[in-house]
Amino acid sequence: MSNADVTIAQQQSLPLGFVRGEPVIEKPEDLYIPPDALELILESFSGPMDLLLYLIRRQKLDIVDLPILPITKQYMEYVDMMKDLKLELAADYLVMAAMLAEIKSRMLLPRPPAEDEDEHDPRAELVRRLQEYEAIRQGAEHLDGMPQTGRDNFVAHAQTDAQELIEQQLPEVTLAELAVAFSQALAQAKLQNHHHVQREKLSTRERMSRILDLLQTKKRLRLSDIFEPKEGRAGVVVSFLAILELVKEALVEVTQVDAFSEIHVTNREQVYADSTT
Amino acid sequence: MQIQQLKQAIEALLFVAESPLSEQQLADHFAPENVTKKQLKDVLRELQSDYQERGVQLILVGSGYRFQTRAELGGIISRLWQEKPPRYSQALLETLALIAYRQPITRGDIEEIRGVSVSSNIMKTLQERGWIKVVGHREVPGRPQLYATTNEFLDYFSLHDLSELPAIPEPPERGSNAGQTAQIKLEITAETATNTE
Amino acid sequence: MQIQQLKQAIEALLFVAESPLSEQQLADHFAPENVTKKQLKDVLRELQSDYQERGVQLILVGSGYRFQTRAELGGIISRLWQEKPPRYSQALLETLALIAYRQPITRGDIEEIRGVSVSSNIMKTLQERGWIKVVGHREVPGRPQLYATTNEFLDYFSLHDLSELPAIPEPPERGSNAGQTAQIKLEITAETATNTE
Repeated sequence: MSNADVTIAQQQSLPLGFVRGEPVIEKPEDLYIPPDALELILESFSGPMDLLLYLIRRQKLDIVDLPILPITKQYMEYVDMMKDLKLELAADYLVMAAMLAEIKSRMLLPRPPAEDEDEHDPRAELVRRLQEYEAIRQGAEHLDGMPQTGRDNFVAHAQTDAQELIEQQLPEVTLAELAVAFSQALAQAKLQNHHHVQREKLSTRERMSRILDLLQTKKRLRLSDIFEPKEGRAGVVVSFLAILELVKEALVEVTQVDAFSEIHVTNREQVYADSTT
Repeated sequence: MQIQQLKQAIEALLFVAESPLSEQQLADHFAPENVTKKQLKDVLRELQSDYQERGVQLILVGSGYRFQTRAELGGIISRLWQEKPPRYSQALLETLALIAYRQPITRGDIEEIRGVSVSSNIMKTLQERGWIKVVGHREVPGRPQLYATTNEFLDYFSLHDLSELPAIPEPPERGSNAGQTAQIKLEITAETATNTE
Repeated sequence: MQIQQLKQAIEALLFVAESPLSEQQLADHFAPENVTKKQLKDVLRELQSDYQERGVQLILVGSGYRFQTRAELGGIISRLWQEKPPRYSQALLETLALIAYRQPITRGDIEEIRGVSVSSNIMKTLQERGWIKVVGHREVPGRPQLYATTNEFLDYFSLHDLSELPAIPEPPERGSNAGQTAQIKLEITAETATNTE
C-alpha cells in the first residue's frame, strides 16, 4: 500500500484503523482505492463501534450530538462494501446497522410535545456505548504504548553455580511421630493374636543393645567394664539385668575361669566362631 | 547478617530468581538470618537507587521485584534475537483494555461495548499469556464467567498495581440506572481487592 | 553513540543474553553504531570494576563475558531451589519405632509384630541414616541380626537416653485412665506390653 492510497491522520485523533501497526485514514471518497487496499482498510476496523466512531470523528462531530441521519447513511455504505467483499465480520456490522435504522426511524416519528427530550432521546444508549467504547480504545492505545516485557524491556538474569550447593534434604521425623508409629505397629500386633510381647524395662533393652555393641569391637568384656560406677546403684542393676536377659536370650555367655576370678562376658557369636575353627 | 552482605545477597537473588520476588518471599528467604522487613525495605530502596542510571533497573512489578533492562534500550537489545516480538491486534488490545480497566467483566459485557463478538482465539491467547483469569461468576441466568487481570499482566506491563494504569474516562452512567451503576462499581472494587492477594 | 549509553546497552545485553557474549559478538552487535574495540574494552573494564563489590560480578569465561553471582553467596542463593524434605513411609516409621522401643530386635520380630515383611530398602535407609545398626545375632537357626538404635539416633531426637522416648499414645479403643498414664512414662514397655497382650 502506498501513500497515494492512504494518508496518515493529521489532525483527527482517531485513525480509521491500523494497518501493519500504522494508523490509517481513508482518502476522499472520489479517490480510487484498489480492492485489496479497501479490504485491508475495512478489515482494520476492530468492529462496528470502531467504524461508527471513525465516521463521527471524520466529520469532526461530538459523539453527544450523534448526527444519526448522515451517519446511518455512511455506515450503510461501508457495510455494503463489506458485504460485497464477503468479510466475515459483516454480521456484527448488520446488528449495528439495524440499531441505527431503528434509532433513525424513532427520531423521524413525531414526538408528543410534553415528553422530556433528554430522557427519551433514542440516541442516548448508543451515545453511552460510543463514549465507553472511545474510553476503552484509549485504554487499548495506552496498553499498546506502555513498555512491554520482551518488546521494550527484558528481564535481567545472572548466572549462578549455587544450584550445585543444594543439599539433599533428608526426611524429618519427630519424636511424637515415632511414638505414634510405635503405637500403630502395636495396634497391628494386637490384631494378630499369636504375638506375645514380654514385659520389660526399656532401659534394660537399651543396655542390652549397648553391651552387644561393645562386644562387636571387644570380643570379651570384663564384667567390671560393663558396670559404670558413676551411674550408681540403679545403673549397675540395669546392666546386671541386661546381662541376665542377654544370657537368657542366649545372646552372650558369662564365663569365670576360677572362683573369685574376673567374670567375662563373651559374645555367643564369638564362642560360635571359635568353636568352629 | 551484615547489611552489606544482605544487600549483595538480595541483589544476587533477584538476578537469579525465575520470577519476581515479593517482599514476603524475600523475608521468608532470609528468615534464618532474622532479617527484618525494615532492613529488607531499606536494602531494596538502596538497590533501586544504585541502579537508577544503569542499563538494568530494579522495578517493583505485580508479583514482586525484578531487574529489567531500561525501556529505551529495547531496540538495541532486541537485535539479539531474530524474531520480532509479537504485535497484538486492535481487537485483542481492546479486549485486554476492557478487562484491565473494567474488571471483573463478562464476555457479554465486552461484546456489548465493542459491538462485536469476542473471538475465542483472543480469550485463549490472553489466558495462555497468563494475563487474564476467571475470578468468579455473575449471579445472573447462565452465571457467566467474570474475567480479571493477573499479576503476570502487571509484570508484563511493568506495573505494580492497576492504579498505575494510565487513566481513561470513567464509564458513562446509564441515564436511568445511575444508582445501579455506582453499586456495580463498588462491588467491582471489592472483588478486585480480594483477587490481588 | 554516547559512551554512557553504550555502557548501559552492554550491561543490559550481558544481563539478557542466554549465553556469555564475547568481545567479537559485542563488536558485531554494535557494528551499526560504529563502536570501536577500544571503546568496548574500556566499557567492559569499567563494568567489571563497577560490579567488583556487588552481589553479581562481570566475569570473563571461556566463551565471553557474563554476569554471575558472587561465589560466597552460593549457600544463601541455593535456598531458592531447596525443596522441602520428603517424608518417610509409615512402614519405615513403624520399623524405626519398633527398633527404638524394643531393641535389640530382629527383622523377624518386626515382621511378626507388624504382620508384614520389612523391605530391605527400609533397613538400608535406616542404616544409611545412621539411626540403626547391627549389634549382634540371635543364636537361633539362621542367626538373624539384632538391630539397635545408635547415638546418632539419640542425637537426632535430642535424647539423652532411650528412657526419654515419649510415652506411647494409648489406642483409643482401650479407654485410658489417668493414673495409668503417669505410670507409662516410667515404664514404657511395661505399659505397651499390657496394651498388646
